[in-house]
Amino acid sequence: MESQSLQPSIVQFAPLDKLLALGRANSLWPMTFGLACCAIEMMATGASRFDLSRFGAEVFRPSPRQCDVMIVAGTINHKMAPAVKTLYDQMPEPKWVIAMGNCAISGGPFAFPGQYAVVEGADKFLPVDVYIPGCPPRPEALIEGILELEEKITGSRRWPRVKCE
Amino acid sequence: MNKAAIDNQETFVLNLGPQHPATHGVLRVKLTMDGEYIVHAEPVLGYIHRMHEKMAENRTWAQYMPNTGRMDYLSALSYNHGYAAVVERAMGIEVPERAEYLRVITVELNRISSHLVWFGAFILDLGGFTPLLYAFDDREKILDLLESVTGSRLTYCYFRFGGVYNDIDENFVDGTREFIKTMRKSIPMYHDLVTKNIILMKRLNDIGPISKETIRKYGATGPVARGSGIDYDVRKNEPYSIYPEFDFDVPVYHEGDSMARYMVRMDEIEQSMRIIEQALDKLPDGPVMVAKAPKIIKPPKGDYYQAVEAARGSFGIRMVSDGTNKAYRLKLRSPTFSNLSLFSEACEGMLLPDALALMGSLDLVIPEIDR
Amino acid sequence: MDFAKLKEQLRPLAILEDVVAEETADVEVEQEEGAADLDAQSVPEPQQLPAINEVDHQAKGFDLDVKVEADKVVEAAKILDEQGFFLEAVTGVDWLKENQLEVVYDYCMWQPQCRVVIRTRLDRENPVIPTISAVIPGANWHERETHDFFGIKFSGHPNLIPILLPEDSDFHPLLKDFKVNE
Amino acid sequence: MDSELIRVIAFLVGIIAFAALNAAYLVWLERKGAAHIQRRIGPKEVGPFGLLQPMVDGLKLMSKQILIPDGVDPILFRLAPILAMIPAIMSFVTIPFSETLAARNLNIGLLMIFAFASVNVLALLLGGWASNNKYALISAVRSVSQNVAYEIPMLVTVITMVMITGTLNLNEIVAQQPNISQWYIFRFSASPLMPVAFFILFICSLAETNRAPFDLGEAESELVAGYHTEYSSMGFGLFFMGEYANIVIGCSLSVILFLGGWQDPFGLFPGVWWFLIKLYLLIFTVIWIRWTYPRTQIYGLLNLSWKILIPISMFNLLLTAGFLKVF
Repeated sequence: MESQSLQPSIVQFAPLDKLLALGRANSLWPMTFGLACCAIEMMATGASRFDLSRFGAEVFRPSPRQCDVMIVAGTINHKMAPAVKTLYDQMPEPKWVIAMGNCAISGGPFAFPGQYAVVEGADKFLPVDVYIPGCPPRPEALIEGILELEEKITGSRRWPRVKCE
Repeated sequence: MNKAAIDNQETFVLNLGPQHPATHGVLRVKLTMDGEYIVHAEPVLGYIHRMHEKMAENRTWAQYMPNTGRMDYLSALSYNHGYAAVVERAMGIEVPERAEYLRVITVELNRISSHLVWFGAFILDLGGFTPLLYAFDDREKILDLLESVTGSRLTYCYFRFGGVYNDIDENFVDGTREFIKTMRKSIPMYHDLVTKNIILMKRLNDIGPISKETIRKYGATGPVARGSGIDYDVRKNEPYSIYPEFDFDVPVYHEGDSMARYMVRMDEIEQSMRIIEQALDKLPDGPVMVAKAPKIIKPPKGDYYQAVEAARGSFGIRMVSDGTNKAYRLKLRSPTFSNLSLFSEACEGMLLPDALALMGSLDLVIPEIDR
Repeated sequence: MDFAKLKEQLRPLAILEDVVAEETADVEVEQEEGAADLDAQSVPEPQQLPAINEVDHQAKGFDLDVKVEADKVVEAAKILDEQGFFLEAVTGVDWLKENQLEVVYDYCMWQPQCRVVIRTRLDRENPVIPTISAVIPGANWHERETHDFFGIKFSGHPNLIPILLPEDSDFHPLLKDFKVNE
Repeated sequence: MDSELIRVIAFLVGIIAFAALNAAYLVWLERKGAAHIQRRIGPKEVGPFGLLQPMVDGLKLMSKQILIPDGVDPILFRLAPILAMIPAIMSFVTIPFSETLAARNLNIGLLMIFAFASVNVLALLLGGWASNNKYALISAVRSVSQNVAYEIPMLVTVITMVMITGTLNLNEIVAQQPNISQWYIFRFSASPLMPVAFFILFICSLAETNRAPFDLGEAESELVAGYHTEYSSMGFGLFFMGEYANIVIGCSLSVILFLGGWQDPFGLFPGVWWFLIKLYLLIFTVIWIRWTYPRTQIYGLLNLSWKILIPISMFNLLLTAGFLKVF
């Protein structure tokens, strides 16, 4: 294969892309969609002490048409999975999925040999972008997850990473 | 009602949920509506069925303890308590006094936090957003206290067969007293902001009345029953742990409407604080775990029952043991399962927003219904 | 509520069983001296007694344990409903070894506190039992749940469709011989 | 002629920019205000004090996929958001921001605002109807009944005001209130019920713009997102902007009719800043009310209009007519 040099195009789309990415990253509207225990921690994250709104992500929209990110907060079972899939399909592009808590990652404590009800992980049928472990994860962890998603969208991290002690 | 309307096909079916802001999770209600009036409502459950009862047969008695904290995640400690108590009853384990006190204190703190979440979410159903955040702000203080003792924020697993997992730290007692002081200031604020609000009164007074007989026929318990004039609280009627040692009232309202259920819960916060204060005053020294705790839990054959008063009503555990290290059968009688079953009857002929107010006043936690 | 009267009402419904558990039999004899001669008349064989046992609440958590035949549960429900009991739960227990399914009804009364357990055994191959949801509407959901978990058919039930399991499910997970077919 | 054309274009651009920016920053104000009412901080990481938050939100909304679900009426579905936004912007044409700062000083300014305001309800109806969604439909029906109910007391109150002022020209109405004692809200010589009339107008403009506690149309906990449940991207954005533009129009009207518009309370330095200060104070009150009260119920809402507000405003009309005749 001979190498081919591309002429730089007259209109540069990369900066626009970057701008759009910046816009999207800083305005992640989650869906009002709680499945189980993690939903309470999701609410706590939006509440006064942890205040998710600092990052512009507190606009919980009840309609999937107006959401950017779906936080799968809880256990998905076989009865619920089609509904979750529908909700995901109803969201307009670009869209992201955060799997919050062990249940959404792998089925968590409810996955055991011979179980009959639980889908072992949201990634069985959804393209998950960020995993937040914990049972349930603390609100700080959810905020970190959202920052992680922002990093994934923009390619760079704005806020310093917290070091483990 | 309105059989004619159904036959004339003037009705339509509205599918509320499983993802709907007012169902607090993944409850689905199939509503047959005549305009905005509900002709028939049929709750559809099971969207978060998590096999708790099956897991009890697959895990050892001790391994199952964390599950109890994940059924009703808002008042997890009551469920811990019920499970620990039924196994202790079967094994005949005596719990040290200090452990009993710690159990009562933490359970009651948990009850307050559960009622606070309910309070916020209920007003959110009615369209007021701010009280939710005030309630969560106060709740965070409880979570701090409970976290310092139990190590987790929400799904506690603090109780053990024969006591509790560890002792409180030195700041707990003062912190709890401090919290009660601030909570005593917050409650009048809640009443000023919410209870005395004319819009709220119009939304709740005489809305969704449930008669005593309906309550009994459907086996509803807890604040729902107490809002309909039934003076039933497991802590009083079938005392367990050390509740008989405390002086507290069971708030009962006779109207049976959404307002009565609201007031019952608000009063219960105050009563729980009274219990906590008395328990802190009397808190004895001593071990928090029974000295000769059995290493292997193998309850003797037979079946046992234990009911506790959880934040949502009477939570019962029927356990059938075959003398091995796993349960043969563990039936979890969840209060909201029964409480919700009367919804279908109670909401007939109501407007949609009123029915949602009624549903909110039942205080549903869906994973607890589905188990 | 009159506890002794309730026992008399429930006594005809109870099945006769051989007295095996010595401890419960002791309790029975101690607390039922008044009814002893009545027993002697109605029960021809002395070792067979109606399976209606008073239970130590402190040790077991309930007060009265009644074993009945499957077709008597509706009658028992009527008696208890009239007395002012409410239904706590309906559930099943799978006794695989005996090839039987047990259905357990937990009744409770608010004031004075009293818990009555009605239990009945069904054949595991053909578990059919009449519904009590006509007497106690709250039993509707509990029976549906028991049907979900154990496959016990409640004849006459108005709406016996899966409640907790998916609508199209045909398995009964709490049976002891249940296996997930992948 | 030329300069007139340029003036019109300049004002049009200015008004659209004002309406859009204003809507964007009202969202910021709303989020910040709500946050501080709720013991939070609110947006703060995107730009200083989160001031760039509305910008990134707008950028994101504009770059999202526009979903036209199956089964919707394709023309009406697309038309509805435009209908929500355009009349609101058009109404800005006659608002006198100051003595000279107005796109058009129309003689029938007041009438025109109400003419355009009544188009707004059509947008909600179309949006709800075309969405092919039951929640949206219920919401549309609610919104229409609510708007019809509240237009009556509002118009009756405005007729009362027109009788007193004798003009439909907004600029002239403002000119009649040079200082605080002559603001119409305190003009007891015209009618002793003037403050009541102001409150009726204010309540009605809350209801007309579907704001809490009268936000039955988009009642989140009941109807998911109401008439814009199915709208994504800028369709939703336009509904949103239209709502905020309508709040501005409603509050401007209250300011112009009752609070002396661009006039200084002390008659010293009239100007556009006074208008804006009064306007934003009123808007802040609207936000404050939203985050304090729970939602009313549909019958309570309609009863309030038909049984309380309409009789009072009618009585006020008669009383004012009598006062005008006698004095």
